Amino acid sequence: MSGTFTKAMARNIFYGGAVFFFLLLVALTFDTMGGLPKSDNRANLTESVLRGKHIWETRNCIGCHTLLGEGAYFAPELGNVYPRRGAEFIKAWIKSQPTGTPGRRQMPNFNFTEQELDDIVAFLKYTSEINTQKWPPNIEG
Amino acid sequence: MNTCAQTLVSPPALPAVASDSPARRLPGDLAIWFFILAELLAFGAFFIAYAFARANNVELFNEQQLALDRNAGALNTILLLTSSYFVVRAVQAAEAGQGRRAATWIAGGFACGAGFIVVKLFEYTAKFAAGVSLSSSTFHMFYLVLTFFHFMHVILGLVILAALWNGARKGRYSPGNMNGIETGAAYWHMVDLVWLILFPLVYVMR
Amino acid sequence: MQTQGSSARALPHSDHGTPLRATVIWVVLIAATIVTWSVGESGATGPAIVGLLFSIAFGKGALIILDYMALRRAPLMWPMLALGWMTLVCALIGIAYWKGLAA
Amino acid sequence: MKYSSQSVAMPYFIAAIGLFVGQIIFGLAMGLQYVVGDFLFPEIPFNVARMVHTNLLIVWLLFGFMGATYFLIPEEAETELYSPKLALLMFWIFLIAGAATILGYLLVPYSTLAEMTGNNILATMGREFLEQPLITKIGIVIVALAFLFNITMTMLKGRKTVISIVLLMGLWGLAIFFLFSFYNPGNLVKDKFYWWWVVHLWVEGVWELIMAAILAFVLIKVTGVDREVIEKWLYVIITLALVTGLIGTGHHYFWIGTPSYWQWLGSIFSALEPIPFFAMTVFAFNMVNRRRREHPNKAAVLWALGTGVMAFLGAGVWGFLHTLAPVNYYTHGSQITAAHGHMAFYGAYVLVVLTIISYAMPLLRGRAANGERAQVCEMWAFWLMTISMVFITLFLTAAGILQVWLQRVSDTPMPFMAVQDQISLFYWMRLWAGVVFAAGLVTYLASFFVKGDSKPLIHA
Repeated sequence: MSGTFTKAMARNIFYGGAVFFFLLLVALTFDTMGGLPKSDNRANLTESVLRGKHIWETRNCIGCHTLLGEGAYFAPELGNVYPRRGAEFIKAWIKSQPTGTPGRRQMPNFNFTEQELDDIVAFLKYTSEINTQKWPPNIEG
Repeated sequence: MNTCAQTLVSPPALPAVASDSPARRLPGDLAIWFFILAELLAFGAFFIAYAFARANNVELFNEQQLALDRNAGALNTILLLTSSYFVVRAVQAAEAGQGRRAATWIAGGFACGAGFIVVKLFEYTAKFAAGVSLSSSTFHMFYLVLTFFHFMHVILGLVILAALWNGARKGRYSPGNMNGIETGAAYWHMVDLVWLILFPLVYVMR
Repeated sequence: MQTQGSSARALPHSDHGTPLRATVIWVVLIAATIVTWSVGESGATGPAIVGLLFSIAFGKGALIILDYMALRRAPLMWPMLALGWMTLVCALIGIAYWKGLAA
Repeated sequence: MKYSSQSVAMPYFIAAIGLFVGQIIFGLAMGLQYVVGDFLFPEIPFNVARMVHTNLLIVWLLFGFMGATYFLIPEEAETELYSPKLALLMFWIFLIAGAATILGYLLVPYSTLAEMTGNNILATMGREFLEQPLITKIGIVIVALAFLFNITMTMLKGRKTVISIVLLMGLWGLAIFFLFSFYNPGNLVKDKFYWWWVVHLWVEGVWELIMAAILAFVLIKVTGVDREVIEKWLYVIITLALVTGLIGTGHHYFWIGTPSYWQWLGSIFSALEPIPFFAMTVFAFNMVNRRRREHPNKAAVLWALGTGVMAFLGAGVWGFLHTLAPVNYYTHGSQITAAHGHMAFYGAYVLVVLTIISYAMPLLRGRAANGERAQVCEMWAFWLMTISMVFITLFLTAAGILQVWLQRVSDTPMPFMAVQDQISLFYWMRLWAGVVFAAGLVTYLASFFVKGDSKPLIHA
């Protein structure tokens, strides 16, 4: 067999390639961070939204639902639930859980205060206004 | 599976082809050729993506392409080609046993590559001043991603050339020891090769 | 496996051609570049022009691949892969261009 | 076993298998919850079961990686472990912390757990796969640092092979990128962006280094192929993995509020991500074909080849299936993602850990290989688990295609839950495939207890 194949060269190419592409990722990350203000709806990141996000996290909502397509796939997408259902429906729905219908998927009741419910709605409204490149394809998420 | 695997791991010695050469030989290190293939695939995918994105938006692409600096693009093509030529001469010098002379040729190649960087930086400065960014339009996104991705490759190539220059000055390359210089040269030519498609595609094709 | 000590490699021929050949190829490459640039400056468009552009690009690429990269004397798989890549990319660009015309 | 300190790998492997069993039990429970929605409600709601399922997976794979490292590094470095005591201490800390966390998930409401464990000081919980309480996360960092210290010190005093260097780089990368789990900005887009720096850069970055190193080690051992050859290929494969995988992160940045250019970057680079997996398959088969000895541990060879094939299918093919932005626009967050996730994790990481366990366990038990009957049993386990995983993946893919069609593509899209009812048949089939998988796992456990004429160690 003609040609050469040395371990030292393979190693150098690995280090060179890995560093190169990692730097590229870092550069793109910088550009993304610079561009985010245009798409991430940070203007509406109110105290209420932040409280809502905290509630979202501490109730492990992501364990059943998806948010912008990420999470579990057991329950509906909530990134666009605000335009889909509206604030009042969302609050009423959360309060009425679990349905207790035999054999159906159940959502726990979290005994939220009215303030907490408003915070969750604020968070979901903020999320729905993030520019997601028109995802999901339709209102059903 | 088997034959395929065999090919990848050790390309079968091909039957002697009736030609001037007694044994076909892949110049440089096999590892760099795998890297080059991966890079060519990545660039190829970008080129094809560009072409099809353009097909869906011909007017925008044509209009914004006109604003590009074709003179800078052509000058850079010439710089890269000349740089490649110098590197070929360096490899030939090493092959002829004039290892140290190779250093001079590589220095020439490096200078041309550095010239490419300078021209490109002027081009980028003008573009950024004009408000071109990754998010300003699909065409600009492609223009920046393609040229910047390539730009980074030129920089990496220059680092490699600097290493080769250093090696050549120390007389490291000789007819019996061509692996290093051939490997670096192959990478540098790949950077050139990719630009040869990038230039007509992004700067000229309408 | 392939780690044949390169010092053992006796070279009855050159793997990288002659300086003269390399120089002639450089002149051709530069001339071709000037043609591509003047096409751009002339503002000419159309399928024939694009065909010309990418024929030139293909020719230049083939010279780089076969001579500068010295794959002419490499095991056939390698020049085939590189030229195959060029062919595929140029062909798909052509198809996309044609699709853009129809649109 | 060449160095006595390699034996610290044993408890790690046993814990890994034990947690694997737990993971599958919760997997089955969730499979049932998909079709009988109120199963175990309100005792173990789906979100808790899923958290346990995925967290156990991560923890047992980490146990497996650590066990593999403790087994492999002394042999590669040709020296005893720097501190076997530290390794054992860390084992117990990690096991207890892991068990406490799982019990916390199961016994305490999640929000109470968050309050109890300092989530209000630094909120990091409640994000997919990173649900662990703050103190657990800190514990993971401490265990990881002690582990890396132990391994690095061992390597420094011994031989430095490519395999051990690559493995160590992977492990350091794992620890470093985990630090992003402590960054949880209120800005959801940033939150998601850096969340992927943990998740993607783990499974499609540094874990691939770990996986390739472990696979290379086993291949050297079972095939007798020259180390030089295998190590060169190891470099080529991990180069391809990082070249494609790093910018490939972009395939997660399509629809989360990030700029649109990621659709192109992510599509193009992740379209190339199958290449390193393909190379790994070719590599594994090629090395086995060129073997220079018949290793008595046939089962280990089977696991190794299985890793190559299934990683390529799960991570490579099923990943590619939905990675291009125009396709992903419809499939994002559907059962197709779940299908890919199952086969990719099984093919790449579960199998590589089971490969090293299969190779190392007999040695740790003082024999070159298990007896014929035990090996046959183990190979049955391989086929049962692998084939049922293929079916789980196929059923989920079918469910996903139907889901995407009814809910996303259709002109009259149906609501989520209505669609779920439509595809419940596939969930049932997935559940049955899961039962077969569990049977395979039981067979696997049994293989450790099958008596028979084990192959003795031959000391050269």
